[in-house]
Amino acid sequence: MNFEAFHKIEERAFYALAAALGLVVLIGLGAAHYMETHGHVVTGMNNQIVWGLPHVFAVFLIVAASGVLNVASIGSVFGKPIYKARAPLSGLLAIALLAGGLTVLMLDLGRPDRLIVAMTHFNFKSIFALNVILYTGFFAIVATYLWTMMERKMYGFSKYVGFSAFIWRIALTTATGSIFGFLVARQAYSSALLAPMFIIMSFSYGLAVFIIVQSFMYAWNGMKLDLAILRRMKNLLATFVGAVMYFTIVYHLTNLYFAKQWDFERFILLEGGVFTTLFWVGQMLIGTLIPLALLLHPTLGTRCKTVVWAAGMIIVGGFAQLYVIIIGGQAFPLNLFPGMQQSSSFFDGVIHHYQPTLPEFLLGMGGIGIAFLLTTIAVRVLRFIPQDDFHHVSKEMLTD
Amino acid sequence: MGDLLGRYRSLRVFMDACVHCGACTDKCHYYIGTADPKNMPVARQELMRSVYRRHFTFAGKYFPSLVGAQDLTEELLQDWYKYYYQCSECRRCSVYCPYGIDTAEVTMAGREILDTVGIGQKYTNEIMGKLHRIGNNLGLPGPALEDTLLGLEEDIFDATGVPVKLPLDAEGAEVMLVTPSADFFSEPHVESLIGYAKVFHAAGIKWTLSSKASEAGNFGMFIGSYDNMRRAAMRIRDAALDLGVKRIVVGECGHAWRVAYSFWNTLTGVGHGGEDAFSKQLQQQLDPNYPAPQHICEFTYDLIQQGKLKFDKSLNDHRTITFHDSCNVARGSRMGDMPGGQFVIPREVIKAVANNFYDMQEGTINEATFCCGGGGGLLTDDLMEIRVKGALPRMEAFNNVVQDKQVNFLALICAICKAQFTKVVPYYGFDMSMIGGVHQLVATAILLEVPEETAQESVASDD
Amino acid sequence: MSNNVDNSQNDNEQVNSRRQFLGWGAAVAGLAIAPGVTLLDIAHGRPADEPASSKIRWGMLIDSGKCATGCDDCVSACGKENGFSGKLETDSQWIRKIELKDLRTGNSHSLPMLCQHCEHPPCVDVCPTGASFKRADGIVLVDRHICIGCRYCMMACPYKARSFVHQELEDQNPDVPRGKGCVESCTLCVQRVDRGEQPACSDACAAAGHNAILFGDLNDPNSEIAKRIAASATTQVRADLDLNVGIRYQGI
Amino acid sequence: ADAHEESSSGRVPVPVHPEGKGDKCVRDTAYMKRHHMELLKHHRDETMRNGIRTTEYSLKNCVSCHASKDTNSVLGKNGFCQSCHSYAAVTLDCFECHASKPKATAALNPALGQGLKAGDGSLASNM
Amino acid sequence: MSLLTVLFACMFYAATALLVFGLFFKIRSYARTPAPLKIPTTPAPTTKTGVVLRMTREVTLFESLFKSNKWIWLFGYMFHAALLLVVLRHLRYFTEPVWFWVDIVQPFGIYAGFAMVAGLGGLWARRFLVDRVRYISTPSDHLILALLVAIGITGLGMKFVAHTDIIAVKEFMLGLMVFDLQPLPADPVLLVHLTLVALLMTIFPISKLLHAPGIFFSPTRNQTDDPRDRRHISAWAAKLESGASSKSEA
Ligand code: HEC
Ligand code: HEC
Ligand code: HEC
Ligand code: HEM
Ligand code: HEM
Ligand code: SF4
Ligand code: SF4
Ligand code: SF4
Ligand code: SF4
Ligand code: SF4
Ligand code: SF4
Repeated sequence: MNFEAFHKIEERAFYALAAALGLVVLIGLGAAHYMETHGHVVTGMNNQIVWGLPHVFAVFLIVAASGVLNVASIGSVFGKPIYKARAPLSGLLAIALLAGGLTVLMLDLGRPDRLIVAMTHFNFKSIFALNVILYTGFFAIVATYLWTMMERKMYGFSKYVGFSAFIWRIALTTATGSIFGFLVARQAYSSALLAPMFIIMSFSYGLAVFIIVQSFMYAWNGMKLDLAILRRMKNLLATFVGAVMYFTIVYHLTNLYFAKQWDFERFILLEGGVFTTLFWVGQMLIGTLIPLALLLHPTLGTRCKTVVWAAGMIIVGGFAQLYVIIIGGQAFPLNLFPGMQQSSSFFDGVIHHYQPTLPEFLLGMGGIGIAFLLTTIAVRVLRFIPQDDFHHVSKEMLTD
Repeated sequence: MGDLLGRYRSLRVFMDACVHCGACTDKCHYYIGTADPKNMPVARQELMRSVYRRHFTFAGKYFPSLVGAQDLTEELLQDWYKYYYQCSECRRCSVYCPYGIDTAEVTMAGREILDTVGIGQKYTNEIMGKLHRIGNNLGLPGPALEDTLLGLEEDIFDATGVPVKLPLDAEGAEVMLVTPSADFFSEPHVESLIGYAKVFHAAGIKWTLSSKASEAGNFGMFIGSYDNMRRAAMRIRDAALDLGVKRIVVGECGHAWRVAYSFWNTLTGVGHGGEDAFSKQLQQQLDPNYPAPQHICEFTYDLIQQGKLKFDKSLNDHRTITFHDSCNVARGSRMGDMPGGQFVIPREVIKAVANNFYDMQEGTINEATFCCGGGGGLLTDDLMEIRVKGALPRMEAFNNVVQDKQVNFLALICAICKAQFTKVVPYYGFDMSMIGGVHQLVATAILLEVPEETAQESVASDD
Repeated sequence: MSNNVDNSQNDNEQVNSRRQFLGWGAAVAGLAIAPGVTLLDIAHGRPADEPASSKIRWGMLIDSGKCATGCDDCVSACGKENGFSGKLETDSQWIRKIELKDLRTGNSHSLPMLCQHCEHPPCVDVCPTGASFKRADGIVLVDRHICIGCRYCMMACPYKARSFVHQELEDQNPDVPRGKGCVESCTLCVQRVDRGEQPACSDACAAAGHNAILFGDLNDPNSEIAKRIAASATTQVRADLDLNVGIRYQGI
Repeated sequence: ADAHEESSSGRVPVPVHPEGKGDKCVRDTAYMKRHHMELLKHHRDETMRNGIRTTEYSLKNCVSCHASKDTNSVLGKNGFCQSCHSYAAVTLDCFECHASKPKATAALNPALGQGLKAGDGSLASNM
Repeated sequence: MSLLTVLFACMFYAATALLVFGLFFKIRSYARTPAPLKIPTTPAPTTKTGVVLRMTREVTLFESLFKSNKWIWLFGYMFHAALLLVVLRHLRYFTEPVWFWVDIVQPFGIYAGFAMVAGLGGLWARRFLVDRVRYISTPSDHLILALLVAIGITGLGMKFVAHTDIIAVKEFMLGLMVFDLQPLPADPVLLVHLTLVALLMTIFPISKLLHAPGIFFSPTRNQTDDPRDRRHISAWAAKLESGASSKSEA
């Protein structure tokens, strides 16, 4: 294996970056503290929109975490060498993004001080509890996976661990999707399509994040990404984006033709104000069509910059998509009495409104900060190749 | 022992602080090479620590078996002798110890104690004797030295047509070069000497060697004796004062550079920043614009930076080079003005004069470099077995780049490394000619202005 | 009144000795409740040390036809009993009055909506910690000692019956502890029901003379509620979800 | 009533709190000192999950006896619960939800047998 | 005043005296022993600030250990970080009113108790499982680990199994500090915990636990790498020069 693949990040830039990210994280924690001491009144969330911006961030990070591991899976499970060289970075990002996402999720709880309760009381019927187990397992498996990749004497196992990580990750995203998919009560959710859709979303967001991080690392070290590699990755990305689009269309079509969720569809697609805009402009235009055009463009598509821009747009589109799914889904009122006009002091029968506030946003950014802070530190620290087994290592190297 | 404890804080702290954590255990090349558990750095310290415990700690006095304390018996002394001469004082273990416990310090103390009880090592002591009598480790007397240098001047002229000079005892020169005596006649050491000379010549700097200070190496360090070390270093001071030089440059030698860099100022005032009369006497003479002492690589690197040297890199194209960080340079001293300069500067010099350079695997270079296996006073044929085994880790890493990158030249900046490797590589199936100095590469690629009258002579490569 | 409690006694004995300690107190307490019980003819007060029984399933029958437009006595009674006002948008509302207008016929009527105390409650299914739970007698509660405030149950409840406490509270009713960061919903006035009284809302409705809310044991064929459900057409809201709710409606 | 306050010479800071009403706690004082949290937690689960409503170990009962005469609360600087808890730096978040003051109605002491009669629906805790 | 209280009070006074004086003398001897030569393990910082930074990294992150061996680092770090939290958590027994930040640490301290024992478990396991480390382990290494594990387990035992009266413990401790004895609860677990702690305090200055102060005096870590710019000379070495001629006789 080529050690030059593990590149060093330059000293000073590292500290500057770490300090900047650290600040973002601190601000995020501060925001969480503010939310906790004052209660959730200081957020835009209320009894109608119970999951707000923090959940958009958290779900994005979690979904992307699982997707970013794709790169490693393609390397280990499907044995593609160019992906193999990137597997450690991919595993690292997976852990970091998941940690960021979970932190946001946890700090947004009404009682974050009861974390210990969440870890000792399990209701196994709850898909959420299942997720807690899947997340913890994900950490463990990916960490083991990283270990097998970094430590030579374990390298032989990396394929098997990689495979279980792959399976685990599919389960994890399925379960994340099912958090919504099993909500029978709500028009927006309650669909078996959500689980596969989340999986494919995770592929697309994850790869986009990976491409951006990777290109930053290359730029930092003054290196150029090989064009052939770039081409392969961007083709894959385009495929994923296409697949997400396909699923989105099918999802809305089933809603229209089979589930007879006319009103909800009219809301999202036509009359939903900010949600409609986010759907068409954010998700479809910025997150799907423009990136597809860029990626598939015969000349533009082979430039590193274009691919990074496209990836960035896919991420923006991803946030828009999750915003529409999570918040749009709640904004549409529950219909308890079909065929009747409903009104009450508790906002029955009207579109619920949600105005995100700064602390929520800062908390979300804090999660992103955590993810990238962890990545930055780990990339720097783990440049040390484990010393213990030099003996073994070199012998193995001879036989390479 | 009590005396040493009182004089060296390092020893006192190191005796107490080790927690037997085991971090250092697999870091010593002699342990890796011999698999003898007593070669684990901590075990090596333990030889002394057990005695320390017995005599200087409460637990050791009253519960010896609990803490593994023992009396200094004849047998134990034998072990001391054996294992304190199986440590090349390379400090690799010190890098990894959480408290920076430096087994080299313990080894030195151990050897000093052994010396006082009369169990000195022949090799080191003989060499010290030669140094004190004659002025260099090889026992090369002044006139012989002069002959050698003249011979070299002729050789260079024959090869290049350039009258490169190797002045000896030239008073009023700007630079005094102190270099390991091996450079004067051993292969491949001489090639580097030629390299230094060419550099001085090309830069047009007046320089000289000194017959009094014809040895940079300081074996006093190996037995950790402050007095011996100081006595050896004094010769340099005297020579510098005699010749009135403004700068002192040290040639390619690892432990020499450590002593020069880290200790000369302390021992003899070769350096800057001294406040006392003793050091001021010399320091007022030295040029404050340059570090004192300066390493030949720093010296060459500076000139390269200033554009004063011209090279044809392609002259080194028949070589694919890797670089071995000598342990004393890597972990006991520095070059340039930033920490870690000792790793950058030699590599930059090599890259400036050659096209094909590859590093060995990370974890075996820079501060993690493996010792050549012959340092610390072990460079004697009596210890051949341990020298071969101790070179194993380095050789493995070397072999990797040989296989992967077709490396055929191991560039060194240490006389001991050169001597050790030329002896040892054959055991590992490599050719002696793969070994050479950094300035040997410089010598190959440097372009000298050929005076008109000799212009017709061709420039030949040097090996 | 000497009772020197021995450290080694287990809890059961504790309870017993405690009763001795209380002596006549407990007995009087039992008696004090009795009149109320017979008067309202709903249920019998359960002894304080007896757990809720699965033989019982508490429920309500709400007659939308009787529910008066403009009245919200049940809502304010609930607030009073449980200690909240529902003034802020983010305040809890365990019960709310919904005005309905049939889009085809133009008929309008109203009804109170509260936690339906589902037999298969989605809120309980999704709760990660098991804080949401269904008591043996069918009352769905949040154990706010282990609720982490994740609000997944709110996402899951088809009736929007739950509220999240967005703010620090003060001066809670000692009988109804509530606090910031947890999710809560109608407890079917469990503190009253356990004493043998009926919920504050149905009480208030009766007091106002509307008698739109009938509280009782759905499992007991002799109870009035069971009889009425057997006799007349009642609806479960969102029957399509098959949750077999404990709150039934009439006249929607 | 309290052992440690007697033995204190005044130089050692000790938690100071009002004495409880009546002459005995629900179990003996030494036991309560160490195990009140177990009693409370056990009772909490019994009440919550099973609807067991004995008063003996109920928080309301504790508060009714231990609320200070001055502030009518178990919290506050010298409040019964808080004095110890801040002394030992043990969190006490119960009173974020539970009333820290006894109910204002009728008799305060359930030992007098009226603790079970409640539920007049008044928001009586603030007085 | 029970005999027990007096006994433990004496024990703590004695242990504290041994700890304080033992450490004082040890540290004094470290500080007084000269370091005649510049021997920082390079690459080393060239400035004082740099050295402080390096030392901080060593002490807070165990940087060298990390470079050396990830497993030992993991367990060692877990143990030490947890130990720190546990000790901070214990400050509540010695301060009144409890410092606010000690209050903040409380909840973490509980997890730390487990982490500490787990970390120690890992460290201990390697003394059995890794040949190299087994070879260098002496009985005392095992005993110190056993001692710390026992302290941890009795502590956790008090927290989770057999509660003690920590109010009384605090009164006892505060009492010790002002020489006004307060009764100590006679719980066996507490007594074991305290005895072991006293033992730990006693052996601290005479065992390898000296690594804690020692690290700050380690010349390979605490020296600046500036021998060419500043003359570094120890008192006894300077004597060699005094009166001596500027030139040697060689
Ligand atoms: C009948 C009145 C009464 C009730 C009810 C009662 N206590 Fe007590 N409690 C006392 C008395 C009296 C004392 C001893 C005097 C004192 O220290 O205040 C006491 C002592 C205590 C102590 C020890 C205080 C100390 O100074 O060491 C604790 C802890 C305690 N009670 C907790 C509780 C808890 C928890 C409950 C509820 C389960 C409770 N008490 C219910 C009367 C009561
Ligand atoms: C977020 C709100 C909340 C917090 C915080 C809380 N409780 Fe409760 N507690 C409740 C609710 C709600 C009930 C149920 C009351 C009922 O069913 O009548 C309850 C009931 C109880 C009961 C049984 C009823 C009684 O009055 O005795 C006990 C005991 C109890 N809690 C103890 C505690 C203790 C101890 C703490 C602190 C560690 C605590 N609670 C913290 C909300 C809370
Ligand atoms: C004698 C002093 C004292 C008094 C008075 C006291 N407590 Fe405590 N309490 C403690 C101590 C000490 C602990 C911690 C015990 C431990 O962790 O080993 C504790 C723990 C608790 C816990 C468990 C907290 C946790 O986080 O594990 C609860 C609940 C509790 N107390 C409630 C109360 C209530 C309610 C009152 C007032 C009625 C009260 N306590 C009065 C000393 C006291
Ligand atoms: C400045 C403070 C300290 C530093 C920097 C420090 C650092 C270290 C390091 C780096 C190790 C080796 C790695 C390992 O085995 O864990 C170690 C081991 C150890 N430390 Fe510390 N330590 C400190 C304080 C303490 C204190 C206060 C104690 C005791 C109460 C302690 C107890 C131990 C023990 C018992 C070991 C040996 C573990 C074993 O036997 O495997 N340390 N310490
Ligand atoms: C004089 C000093 C000490 C006293 C008085 C003391 C007392 C106590 C007490 C009373 C507890 C129980 C805490 C509870 O119930 O909440 C405890 C727990 C504990 N103690 Fe100590 N202890 C002392 C020193 C130490 C030391 C030096 C260590 C570590 C080396 C230690 C490690 C622990 C641990 C790990 C716990 C369990 C976790 C926790 O509650 O924090 N103790 N100690
Ligand atoms: S100084 Fe070098 S040779 Fe000596 S014990 Fe340490 S690693 Fe081994
Ligand atoms: S690394 Fe240091 S402390 Fe650990 S065993 Fe080796 S010498 Fe001792
Ligand atoms: S009190 Fe009765 S009538 Fe009035 S709103 Fe409520 S249910 Fe209807
Ligand atoms: S109505 Fe909602 S809160 Fe009530 S039991 Fe059903 S799902 Fe749970
Ligand atoms: S908010 Fe509380 S009750 Fe609701 S699901 Fe989460 S933990 Fe369960
Ligand atoms: S039963 Fe009680 S808690 Fe539920 S709505 Fe009626 S009054 Fe409110």
